[in-house]
Amino acid sequence: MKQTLRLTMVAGVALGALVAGAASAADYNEAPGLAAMVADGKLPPVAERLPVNPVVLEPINEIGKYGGTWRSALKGAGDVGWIRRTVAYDPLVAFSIGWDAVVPNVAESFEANEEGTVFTFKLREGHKWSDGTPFTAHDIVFAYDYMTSDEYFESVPAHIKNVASAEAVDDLTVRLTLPEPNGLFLQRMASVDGMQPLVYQREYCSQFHIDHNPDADAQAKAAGLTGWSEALYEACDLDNWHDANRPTLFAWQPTAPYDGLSPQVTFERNPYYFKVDPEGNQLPYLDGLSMTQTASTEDIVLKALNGEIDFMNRHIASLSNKPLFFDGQEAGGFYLYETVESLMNTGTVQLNQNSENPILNELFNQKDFRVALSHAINRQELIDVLFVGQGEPWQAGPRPESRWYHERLAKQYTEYDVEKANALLDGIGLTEKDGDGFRLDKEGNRIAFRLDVTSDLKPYFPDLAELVATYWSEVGIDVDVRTNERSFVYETIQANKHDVHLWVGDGGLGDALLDPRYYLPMNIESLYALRWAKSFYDPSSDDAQEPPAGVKRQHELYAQLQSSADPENQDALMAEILDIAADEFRVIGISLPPNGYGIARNNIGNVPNLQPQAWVYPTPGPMGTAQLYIKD
Amino acid sequence: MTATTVDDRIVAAGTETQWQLIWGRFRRHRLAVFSGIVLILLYLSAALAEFIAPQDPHAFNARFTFAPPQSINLLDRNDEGRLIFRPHVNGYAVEVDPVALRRTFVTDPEEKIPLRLFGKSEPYRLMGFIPMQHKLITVEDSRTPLFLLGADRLGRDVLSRLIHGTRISLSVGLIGVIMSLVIGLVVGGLSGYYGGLFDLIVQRVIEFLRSLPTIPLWMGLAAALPRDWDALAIYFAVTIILSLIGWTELARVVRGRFLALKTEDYVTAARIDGASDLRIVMRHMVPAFTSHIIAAASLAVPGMILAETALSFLGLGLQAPIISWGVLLQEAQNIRAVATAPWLLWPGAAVIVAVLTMNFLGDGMRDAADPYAQ
Amino acid sequence: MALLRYAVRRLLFMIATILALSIVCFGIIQLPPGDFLTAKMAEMAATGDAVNVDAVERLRAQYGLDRPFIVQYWLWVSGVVVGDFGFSFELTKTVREVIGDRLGISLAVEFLAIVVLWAIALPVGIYSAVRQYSIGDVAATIFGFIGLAIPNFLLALLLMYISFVAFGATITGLFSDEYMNARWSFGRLVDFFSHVWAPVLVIATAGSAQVIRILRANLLDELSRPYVDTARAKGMAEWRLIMRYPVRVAMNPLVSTIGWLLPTIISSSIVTGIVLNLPTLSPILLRSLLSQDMHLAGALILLMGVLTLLGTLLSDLLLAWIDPRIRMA
Amino acid sequence: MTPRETAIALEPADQSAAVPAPEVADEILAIVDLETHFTMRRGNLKAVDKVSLSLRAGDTLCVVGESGSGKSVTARSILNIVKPGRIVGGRISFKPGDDAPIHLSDLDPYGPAIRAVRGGHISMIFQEPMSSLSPVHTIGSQIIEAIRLHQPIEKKEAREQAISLLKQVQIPDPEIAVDRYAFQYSGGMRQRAMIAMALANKPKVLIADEPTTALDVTTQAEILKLIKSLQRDYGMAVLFITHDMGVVAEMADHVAVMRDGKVLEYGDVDQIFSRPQHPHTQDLIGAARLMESGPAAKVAGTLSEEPILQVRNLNLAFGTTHGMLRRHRAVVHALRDVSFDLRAGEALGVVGESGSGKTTLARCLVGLYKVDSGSAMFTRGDGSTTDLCGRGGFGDRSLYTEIRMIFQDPFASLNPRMTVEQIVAEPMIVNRACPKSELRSRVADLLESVELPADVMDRYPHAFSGGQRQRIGIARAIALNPRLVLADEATSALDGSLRAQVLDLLLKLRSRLGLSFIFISHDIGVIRYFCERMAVMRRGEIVEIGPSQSICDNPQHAYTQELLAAVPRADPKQSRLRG
Repeated sequence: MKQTLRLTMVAGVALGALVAGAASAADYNEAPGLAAMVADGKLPPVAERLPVNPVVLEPINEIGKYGGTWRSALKGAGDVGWIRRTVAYDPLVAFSIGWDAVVPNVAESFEANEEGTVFTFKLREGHKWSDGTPFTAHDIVFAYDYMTSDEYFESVPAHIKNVASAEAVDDLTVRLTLPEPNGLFLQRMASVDGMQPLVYQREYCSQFHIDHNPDADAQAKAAGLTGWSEALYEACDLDNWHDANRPTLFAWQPTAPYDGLSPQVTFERNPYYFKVDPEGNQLPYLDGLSMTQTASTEDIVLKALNGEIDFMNRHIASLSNKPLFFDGQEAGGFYLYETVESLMNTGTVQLNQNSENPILNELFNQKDFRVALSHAINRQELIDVLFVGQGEPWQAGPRPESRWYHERLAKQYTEYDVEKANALLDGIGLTEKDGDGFRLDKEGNRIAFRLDVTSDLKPYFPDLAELVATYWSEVGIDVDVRTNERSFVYETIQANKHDVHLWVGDGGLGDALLDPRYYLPMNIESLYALRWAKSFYDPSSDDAQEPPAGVKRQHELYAQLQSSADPENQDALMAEILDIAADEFRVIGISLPPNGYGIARNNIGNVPNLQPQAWVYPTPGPMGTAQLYIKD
Repeated sequence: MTATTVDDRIVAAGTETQWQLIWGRFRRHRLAVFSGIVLILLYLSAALAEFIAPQDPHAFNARFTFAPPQSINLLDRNDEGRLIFRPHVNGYAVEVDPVALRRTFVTDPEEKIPLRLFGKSEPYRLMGFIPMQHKLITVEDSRTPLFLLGADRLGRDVLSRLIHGTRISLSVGLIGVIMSLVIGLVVGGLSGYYGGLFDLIVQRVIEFLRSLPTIPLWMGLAAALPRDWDALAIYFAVTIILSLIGWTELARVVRGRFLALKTEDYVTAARIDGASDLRIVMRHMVPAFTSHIIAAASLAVPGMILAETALSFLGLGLQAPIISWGVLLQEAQNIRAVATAPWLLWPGAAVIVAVLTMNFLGDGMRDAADPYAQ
Repeated sequence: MALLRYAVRRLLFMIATILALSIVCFGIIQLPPGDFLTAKMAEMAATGDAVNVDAVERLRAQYGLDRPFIVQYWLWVSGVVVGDFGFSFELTKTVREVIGDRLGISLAVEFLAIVVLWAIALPVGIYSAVRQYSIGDVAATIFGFIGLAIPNFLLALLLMYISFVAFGATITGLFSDEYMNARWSFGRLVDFFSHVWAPVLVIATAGSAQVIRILRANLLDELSRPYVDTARAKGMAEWRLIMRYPVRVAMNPLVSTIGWLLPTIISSSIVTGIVLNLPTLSPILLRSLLSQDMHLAGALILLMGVLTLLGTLLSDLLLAWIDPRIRMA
Repeated sequence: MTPRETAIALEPADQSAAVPAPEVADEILAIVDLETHFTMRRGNLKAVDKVSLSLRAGDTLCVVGESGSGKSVTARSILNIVKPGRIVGGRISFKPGDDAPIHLSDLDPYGPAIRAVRGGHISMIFQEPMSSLSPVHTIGSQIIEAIRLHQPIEKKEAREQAISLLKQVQIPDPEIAVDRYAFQYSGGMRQRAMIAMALANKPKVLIADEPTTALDVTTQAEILKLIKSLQRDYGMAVLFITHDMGVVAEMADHVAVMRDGKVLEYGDVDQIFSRPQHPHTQDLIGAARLMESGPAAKVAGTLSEEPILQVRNLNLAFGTTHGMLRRHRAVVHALRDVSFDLRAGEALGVVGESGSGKTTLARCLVGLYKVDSGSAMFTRGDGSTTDLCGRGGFGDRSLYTEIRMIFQDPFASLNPRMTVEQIVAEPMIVNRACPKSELRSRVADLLESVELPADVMDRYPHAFSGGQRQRIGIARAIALNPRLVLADEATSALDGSLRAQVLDLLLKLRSRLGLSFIFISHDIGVIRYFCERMAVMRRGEIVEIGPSQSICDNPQHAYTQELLAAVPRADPKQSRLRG
């Protein structure tokens, strides 16, 4: 099953890319509303609005029809992620729907030099912003100039940080130069942050820029902002949708902005959108989107059950809600589609091996201790209780569908064996116990540590933590589980004050190369060894700590991988990193998450099944949401 | 004229104490009496939670997640087919539905699990110190399911959790009110007895505190609790937070009573007897408003119970693994629970019953608080 | 004239209270560990979105969050005095804009709730006092108190689910999709009332018990007063005289309850507003508290406190106005 | 008893119930065998127990009795407003002349038939004019309502009528007064307004339930006069309920004496006063007349010339603030230059109407109020003197062993939560005046000296009647063998015969213990009976002071004269209102 799945996905992508390349000018069709506007002379004809060489999007199922609104919901004022996933996934180069290739998108073509330091993107001739003005290389350069300047309001996204310079070779060609080779640059450009350089229309956004408008600072301060930079950021940045006037390249443009106040955020069709279907119909099919802003998840659940949500999985598609939606399908006129989980684990138990507590630090750094605790967990029972038996015991290793699947890493030490665990613990000298049966450390104190857990990411986390604590208490280890509010947990881990951290397992599918945080300590989220990770991503930091040999080797290998442009070489390097990860066994996993799901109304066409679910790959964005349509 | 004239009929035996008189009045308020009985039962079950709860409230069971409630059948047919008294519940046939991601439970009429009163159980300590080996209701084989109010998402017994939650929830209210009472008595008493500038300041402070919107205040305070406190400390801190506002109402009542009593003739009489301030307060005033204070306090308890659930709703306050009604309701505050496992709402019913009965009891006590009023 | 002097003195005192309130409000928001930026990062991590860590220090300086409490407070409160309530970091709007957008509808919901609250409490309170200790009294009292006893969020959730199952309608929000961003019209008004009943019911029932209790106690006192017998001796019909005399008198102190009902109303409207997703200030308050968006949260709490104080003042003045004993004595 | 009277005023306790009421000429209201019961916790209270009465048109029937005699319930039964009690037997018939009699007791108490009678044919006024009027409606609107309930006229016309009614009851500026509220009226005006309301529909019968009990004696005289004259103008029959034999003598044509829900005696007023049959009637009349004599004969021993208390120029002003609005009112001078001497063993009476400052004076003398200026030099047992109103004054609590107080309200002044023993022992405990072991026997002695049996010690005050409670209060006052007793309206809450008993007890104690008294009362009779000297107070000033008898016989000050003239005499022959 899993093998087939992977093959079909690859095939689908190959076809899509092929068709995209073979686009040809033809008689284009457009939405009736736009046609009327053309007839009234309010819009130029469709052929003039499209680029000379539009992207031809091969539909997942069939050619759609025009009209309709896609209804979904936003949770609170900070849910810009859903807009990014639905409206705003149109980077220069994009992930294929199967997440195994990077294909041209806004860029007609791209090329890299051999070292992987200079990347040249060719834009589409005649590509226009939603206000009808031409989209050119200068817009991208404007964005880079602002983002790499010291004035940029937020901090610089990682993929931009690495760009030394951006230049417009001509109106349609932009060249990005990197300070050092980066083998993952195209993937980063295809990721969820890839639209960052494409949202700053120079003409519109320069009015907020001090270089172009001397009054910009005063105007910003008059509006209560800290300065022109914030004003520019607020108006134009990818995360901000308050400004309905900003021209976009996306399939829809906002009409009621997302400012945290409008009860409903709406979008309408961008008449200049650059994609067509194989029959030459300009996309998108849907007239628009409407997203109800709500503070309550239950409100969204109810709307979904009542058939008021057309296509969505965010917030509501939890494991515990599945029976509810399953039963509600008929009444609500929707069905459940499946998504491929990109997470490789339901829970990664990260013993802090850079702990400030010397006793714990010493214990956690002993592999036998970690192995013993792993054997002490009854994973099958956990799966039965928490996931209704779905999934299998799994360590922190890539998913079986992944190109980098590593069997030993994934499956070692997963069997439930209390005897073995006790033997291992005895073996490292933890033989003394106190009156309650808990083991004592070398100073004669009970081995006890805290696990602060938040239920905000996964509602089952507190339960999972409790159960793990129960199992560990049976081998004489005392864990004090606390359910806490997320900002507290976040503060603790940032300050490296945690004993243990529980999170999910990122890096299960295509994001393994970009975010292998659980395979080697390499970023701020590698919370089992934050100081070692710092020695990799921020060596100058005071907190950075020299890692042991194995981790050091992993760091070397990952550095090579990052600067390699050759996928085969990358795979080989990755395999070696994972080998070491399996030897070192630093993160304890629980189980492989079952596939996720989402709900789609029966009359929504071209809904993808088995699409990967991730953030870097902002599901469902890479499917090309412009092809969704409402059936009769 | 002699001492025994027309007037000198003694209308009653006249030896009833104020509490006997209060009880006599209180009994007329039938709703309050009924509420009192319900509350006594509630507090009893809180005290005897370990004995009454059929199961360990923390024990999970992978096979019975979201198992629906079993009903108790009192009668059974014996081997000869005659109906006999043999209380039992039926077992379940459990199926896992991997698509819908749930277990489906069908009552199995063949599997009969007999119930026993005061049967043997695992040894435990009642109220933490009395060693016991019997429980109110047991099943013969401890592995067979007994979920009289159903099971939660981890297959834990809702009834047992509810009973154990009673302990925390009812005591949060009680301890909170006691704390409010101490503050309220001292502040209200001083302010009412001495009056003047102190009274003025206290009145303004109370007015100020009452103008604060409670939920944000609780939220801020609850979020500020040090995280490395253990569960018990958090529990006490939460009650303190709740009583932070609660005392104002009690202080108001105490002050009011003081002001009213100060002008009573018998208090003046005590002053003319030469009694000291302390004696006047303790001997003459305090007994006169004890009943009012108890009534006011009993009316403050339900507010605390509700506040505890509200804090839990907002994700602040008490957290698992502590079991309180608020914590239990937190698990029920989603459509999934309402739609597919409505038995998780039983703690809500418990809250309603407790709050209603406490209100009625308080009303009854207040009506009876002054048995000498005509 | 005396009324005016009284009002002025109360107003002066209120200003002092508001100042104290502003310190407490700002303090409450500062109590939890961390600040707006930690909260923001934590939230992004929790939705599975990536966190942009480097931004923190820079933004912290930009927003002035690295300054001491007293400085931050001073900057904020000195703005408040001149009508500048600060800036919402999260919504990147001035607090005034945010509040202006939502205040009207919030007040409308709360006002309706008070109206309904009285509509429930008056008949129940009157009935249970006039028929003290009868079965009807018991029934009316239970009915009146049940709303108090059900936790607000639970009642809201149940109403939401019941209306979905029974009528196939989601009653969350205050408007249907088609009216959500529309201008006011008759249709929108009808739509508004088809939604607003649920939150109003939840909020009203939460407070009605208090009013019932006071009304009942007052009325029991008044019913035994001689002027009731006077009216009876005039030959008035029983219910008419009860409504005209003791009820009228017992209502007076109730007017002053509006003031202290407000905190209850506001608190329950926060919870209800969140569950039922009302476009009121409530969800914004919760969110600003959780995300530690301090100017906004501070301003909202302050606003609620001020509303409560104003409500108390107004109800006291109203009482003085309607009760001749106070107005003219 | 004459045969006719026997037929009407029954002794129902031992006689059979069903004696039919005879036809009486001009009878407008007939009550036959009325039984009104109240359901109490401890059973059924027969508040009215087979009462039969008859009221003739234009006549005044006074029903007299002490509290609890059932006189008020009888009156209320006529209009059937006896909730929570109920009429369980008998018949009340209203006979409006030409028309058929209406059997009021058979009517639905909430029905329209009886409502047409209430306020229409039969009106009623009550004891407390303040609380009997709605505090939040204007006087006018209440009268207008009474008019329009029975007459189909427009509001405007009703208002005209209301104004003219107010004029008839002699309320000044009726056009303005009609829009005023009850609290803006004085006590007498309120009762006038009540009367105006009762007269609104020209009733045939006016029931007046103790209408003057709450009023000062001068006001009482005015109101009685008003009722009398209106009765003549309207030709009404009046059923007048009172406990005061003096009022009876002033008002009545016929008298019914009630006790314990039964009519003891009925008769013509002259006959009742001159030849009372029932011992209780004799007691009542005796007690009322008792107050017309002085104390000298009753107190043994001679008065010393040594003053025990010298009061000089006491002044006290209250700057009162009222209500929520805290509007400052004009300063009230509660005491103005009050000076007097009290000799050891003497009783000085202070008489005055409400607001005269007499109670304030008492409270100043026991340190409850601080005076603005003046002194009250008290000679203590050891010969030293202390200024009771001075700074140090009662800082020395031992003063309270020498100066004691008896309160007006025997219900409020005893802590209901303490037993009699605890109450009486309290002053001895706090002053350590008695060893613990002897407390109980000392309390028993004290109870005996106030003529209460010692076995009541373990009971609570609620078990006792008013008179008994007052005795307990007296026992408490004398527990410390005081030298000066301040009695603040000590007998005002007691009805006639009880009042006399308590006064006699006090007289006995006074001579036995050699007490000095300051006796404060609004009742000049009581003062005359108890005190050698009296001071008449008005608006904080002593207007006249001197020997009681000479003041009563020959009052100098106009106010004293007015006061004396207003006191009703318990002798119909002296009545100024009749004839």
